[in-house]
Amino acid sequence: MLRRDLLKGAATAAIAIAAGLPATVALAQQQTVKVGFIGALTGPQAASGRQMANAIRLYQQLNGDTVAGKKIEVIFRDDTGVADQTRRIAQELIVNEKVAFLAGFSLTPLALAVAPVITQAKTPAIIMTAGTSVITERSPYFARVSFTLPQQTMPMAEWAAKNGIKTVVTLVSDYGPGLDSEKAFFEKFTELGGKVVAQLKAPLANPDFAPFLQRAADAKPDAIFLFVPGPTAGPLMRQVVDRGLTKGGIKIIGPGDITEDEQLVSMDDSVVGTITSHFYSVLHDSPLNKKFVAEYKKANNGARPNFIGVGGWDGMHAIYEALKKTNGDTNGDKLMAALKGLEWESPRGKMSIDANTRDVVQDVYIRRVERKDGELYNVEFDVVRQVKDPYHK
Amino acid sequence: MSVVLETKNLVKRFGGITATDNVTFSLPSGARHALIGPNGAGKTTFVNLLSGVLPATSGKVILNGEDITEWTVRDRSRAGLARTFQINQLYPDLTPLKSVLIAINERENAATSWFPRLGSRSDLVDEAAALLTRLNLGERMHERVGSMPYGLQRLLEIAIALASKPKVLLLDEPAAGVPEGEREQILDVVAALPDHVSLILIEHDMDLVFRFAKTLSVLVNGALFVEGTRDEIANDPRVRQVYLGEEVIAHG
Amino acid sequence: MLTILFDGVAYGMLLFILAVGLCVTLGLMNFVNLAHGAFAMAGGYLTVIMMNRMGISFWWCLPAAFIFSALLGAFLERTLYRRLYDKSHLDQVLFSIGLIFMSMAAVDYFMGATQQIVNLPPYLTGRIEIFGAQVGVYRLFVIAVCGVLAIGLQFIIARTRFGSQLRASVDDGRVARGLGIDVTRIFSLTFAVGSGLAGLGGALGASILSMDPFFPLKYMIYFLIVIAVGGATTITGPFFASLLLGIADVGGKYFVPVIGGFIIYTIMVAVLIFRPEGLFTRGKRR
Amino acid sequence: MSVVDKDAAAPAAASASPAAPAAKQSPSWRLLLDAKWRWYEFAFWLCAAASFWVFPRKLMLLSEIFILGLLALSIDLVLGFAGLVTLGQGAFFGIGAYAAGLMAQAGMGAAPLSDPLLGLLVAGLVAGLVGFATSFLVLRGSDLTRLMVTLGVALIVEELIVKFKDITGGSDGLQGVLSSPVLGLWSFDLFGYTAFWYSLTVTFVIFLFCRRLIHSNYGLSLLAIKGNPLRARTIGMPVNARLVSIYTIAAAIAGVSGGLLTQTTQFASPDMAAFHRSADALLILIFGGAGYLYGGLLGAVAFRVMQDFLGNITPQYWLFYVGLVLVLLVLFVRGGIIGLMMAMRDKISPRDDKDAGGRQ
Repeated sequence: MLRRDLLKGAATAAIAIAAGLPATVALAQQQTVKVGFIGALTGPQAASGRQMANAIRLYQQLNGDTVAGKKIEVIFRDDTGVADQTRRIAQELIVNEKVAFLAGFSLTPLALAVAPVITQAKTPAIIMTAGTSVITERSPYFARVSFTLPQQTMPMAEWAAKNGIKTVVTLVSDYGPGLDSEKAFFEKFTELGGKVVAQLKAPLANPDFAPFLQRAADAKPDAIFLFVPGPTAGPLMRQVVDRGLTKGGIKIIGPGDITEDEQLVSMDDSVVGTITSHFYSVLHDSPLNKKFVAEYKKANNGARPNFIGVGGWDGMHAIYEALKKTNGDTNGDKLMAALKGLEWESPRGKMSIDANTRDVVQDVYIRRVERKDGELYNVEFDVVRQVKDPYHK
Repeated sequence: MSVVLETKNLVKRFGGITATDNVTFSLPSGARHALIGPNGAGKTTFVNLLSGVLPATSGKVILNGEDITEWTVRDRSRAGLARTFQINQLYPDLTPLKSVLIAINERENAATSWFPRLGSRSDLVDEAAALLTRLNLGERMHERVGSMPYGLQRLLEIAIALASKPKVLLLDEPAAGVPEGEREQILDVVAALPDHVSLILIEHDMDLVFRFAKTLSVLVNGALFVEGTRDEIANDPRVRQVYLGEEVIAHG
Repeated sequence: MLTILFDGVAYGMLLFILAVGLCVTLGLMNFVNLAHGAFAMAGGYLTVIMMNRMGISFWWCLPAAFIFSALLGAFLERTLYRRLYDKSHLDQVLFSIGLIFMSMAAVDYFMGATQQIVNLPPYLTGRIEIFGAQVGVYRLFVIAVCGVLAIGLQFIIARTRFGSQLRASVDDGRVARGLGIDVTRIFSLTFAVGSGLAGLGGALGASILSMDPFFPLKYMIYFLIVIAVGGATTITGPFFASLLLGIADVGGKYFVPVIGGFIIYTIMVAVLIFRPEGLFTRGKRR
Repeated sequence: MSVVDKDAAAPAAASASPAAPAAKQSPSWRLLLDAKWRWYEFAFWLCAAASFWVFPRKLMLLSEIFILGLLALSIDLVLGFAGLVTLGQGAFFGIGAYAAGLMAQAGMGAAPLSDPLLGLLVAGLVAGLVGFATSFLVLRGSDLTRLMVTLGVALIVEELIVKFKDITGGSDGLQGVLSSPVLGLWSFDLFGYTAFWYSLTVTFVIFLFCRRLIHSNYGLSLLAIKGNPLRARTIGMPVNARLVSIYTIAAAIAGVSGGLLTQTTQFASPDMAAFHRSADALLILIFGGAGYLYGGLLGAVAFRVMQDFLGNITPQYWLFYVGLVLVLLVLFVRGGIIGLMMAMRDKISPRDDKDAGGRQ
């Protein structure tokens, strides 16, 4: 009896050891793949960095942190929205942490600043926010999952031309994305027979839009096309409404940045009726998006995700998928090859990374601001399927 | 005796107040001249006009025959006009040696040399040290000026003015506020100034004035009230009246 | 045309309302309180919380913002600022920047980094026509508040006993104490009022500028420009400077948009070249 | 500086420099001592060089610290020694950054145009020229006036950079800035080896220049202006000309530091001239202690290390602790980090002359 027990015990122990050994070996073999996230977590752009970071954490929470047998570790770094910091942090992450991917980039100049580093180091960088067309052309190791402004703007121009808008005043912030957007709108809209009666540019640091809005109003257009960066959009919309432009029958149109989902919550009914074209609305009707929105809210005190958050989510997804394809190989060229042509279902809808340009291809929706269930939403009512950036060759 | 410094119809107005009223004045070379007058008579304003700290409203200031009315403080200083201030104007964080050396450097055009180290012009440093020693500051030439006793600071004020080897020296109440014990030292220094330096002394203290000055001017309400030798002024009843605080008698 | 003038005035008044509190602390107390914007932010966020989260009327928010910021100012004055009155301006700069950093991080922690927009009651939005010009009701309201404030403050400083005591305390604290003035109390009170005004400015500006944790730094330059151009020794100086800057900025951006971004800075530099102490100074400062 | 006087007062003061003909204990000898290298200065630069081996993972951060320290040093020249406050040093930093960037871009990464040293020279010259042109704006007015005028200049420069898109790349910045190898030998590598030694060497050389400048008769005349401009004028000093000269020199140095940043990071962006750049540098200088030459460098080290350390712990709220440190430092210490160090030294070995701190 005793002997049998002893034997049994020994056997159990042996099994345990036998079972345990490979486990420890596997543990030793299971390397970590590091992803360096660089975003503006403080400073004027902090809101965008937070959205990305939140979405990345959420993605890992819902999808696990292991891909192809490797643990994915995201290192979060704050560049405060200053380009030379972005560049330094990128270099440190690559050299010290040996990250397989860089990701994030709140603004165009921040992304551009890392172009030489990633080219030199052959490290893929996933752009989760920045939206100027030119970025992906500056390094073969850039891949974008966010959007480009021309991509978002052209459908707006088409919709405007088709829906009885004859004259438009454009008002954009005087910086890369703003000018991209202005140019794209102008080209498409005039091509389709519309007339842009004035092209206004406001300085980036500009607390009061009164003179520009007044000029726009004086031109008596059918619609005003607006684009300003995220943090300025709220105050601008407020001033647009205060000036009574919407009451005078002038339509407000623009890319979705101006009625961005997170800020839309705190706006009031005066923005109802604003038409925007964009790739993402929290109200997008798909099971994946419903789940994404619900989980995001749960994790962040009920705050809504917005298009930047979706960029973070999809960036993480692209990283996971690419690693699956390379089976955990972190060679930069192989990862880039895996990213090219990658297609997936995002909370925003179907999307892919163009195999040639490494830029995002996605549906762009035409939406109208409406109040639903007591909250303001961008309600999608039309869609242009699988839009590519028009400026890439 | 030739005239080194003169003013012609010098006027300074601050808004509606005339602080210097049509003063025509001349200072012979080697003079020991005192400028006295009751509080608010415009003595300091007059010195500020002479040294260029304030611009004149009208009139002229002439130094060695040259019209210097439009000259800057700096140019006047380089032309040989030095002054002290009623309220110390020193460099509190530097040492007396450096304070004096700064003035000597400017005089010798050595202050723009940026490569040789401080002290490499030992001739200039020695001169500064000698000047300080002469003024009984030699012992403390490496101390921080701001921490020195007030009397010594007043002495340093004079030393700095002397460092530029002036032809005319304007002393604005050199002994003001100095405690009794340290006063003598300053008076000795003033008395021992070389003859070729022409001197204008502003002072309230009549003992000091009469001990030191050979000639005097009395300013009242910004205008020259009376001028004369020490004895003439001492015996002038009008001056007494002014100093006893009686009703001011208009000039002329 | 008139509308542009009106917008310029309104923008100027917005600048004034933001800067007037600083005018009190910097101009009257000679304390370089760069953290002024932090007090404005406190008032602004209080308004956001009261209106958007608790649904309290805008009319209650304004006095509440004033009182809250004033209390905050009084508290900080008692505990911290008081110890810095006799330190150099550079130390004051360092200290107040430190406070700004802390306030930014704290607001970020409690309120998040997202823009907060204040939604005005409907009767304050929209536009009415005056003398043929379309004017925004809320902007008109801001102008009115500023006018009242400027006159009131100028009256307090120039005409009341408190004002003269304050001026005496600032000019020479020792002498003022000798005259039996409670300098410490006067300073505390003045600082509290300055902070309160900052809070009120934040509350009034919140709906036009919107609030985020970066507010104190984002608008710091504008406060300082107003004070520098207007001269910090009076209330009327910054008042007229704000008008000038507002009208020039709005007019410039309207008529020559290409150089819009330069106008306000160029005016400041030009003014300071010709009037280094600002356009409207109360005599020479010591 | 009187900091040094105190050491000279110590009996253990080292022997006179052999180069000086002055006899021991003579006044000239005492003055020459000012310029003598102290052990802690050697220690500082040795530490700076040794950081290469101690923190091999932080080379980019270290290069950035040297560059920032150099910028702060340029402010120290005008603020700590001539007593002029400026909040616009970022203007010259930005101008230098773009000058060096455009040079490198024009040369397409090949010598001679893309030579980094040539780029620095041009950066310094251009920034110095602009500094000279704008120096006349800072001669009048109060501290606040100067702060705002210099800030205004910086803001205008930033706007100009954004406006002239064709040359500067506008708000997207200037890309493709490739410098040829330093001296034709060392190219800028991914690990930051070259960047480290290059930045350190340039910073050190310029520091030597500044140190010499400060410990000369010229430097003494600057201290006179800072100490009492009225007195300086009345002894015949051309105060304005002196201020113009030092402001120009400081602008040139700021330009060089901007050029360094562009070359080591391979791009330039408008925020190199932005308000926060000027403000950070001023903050760092006061944090370190103005008027000692080392304040900017020490401040840069302390500030950036603190930021990096806190930023890694709490990327979202590090700013709070930085603010707290600033507040505490002002409340309890006079004269920044150097003031703190001197206070500690005085505590360990008290000297009679307590107030000899050279700061204003």
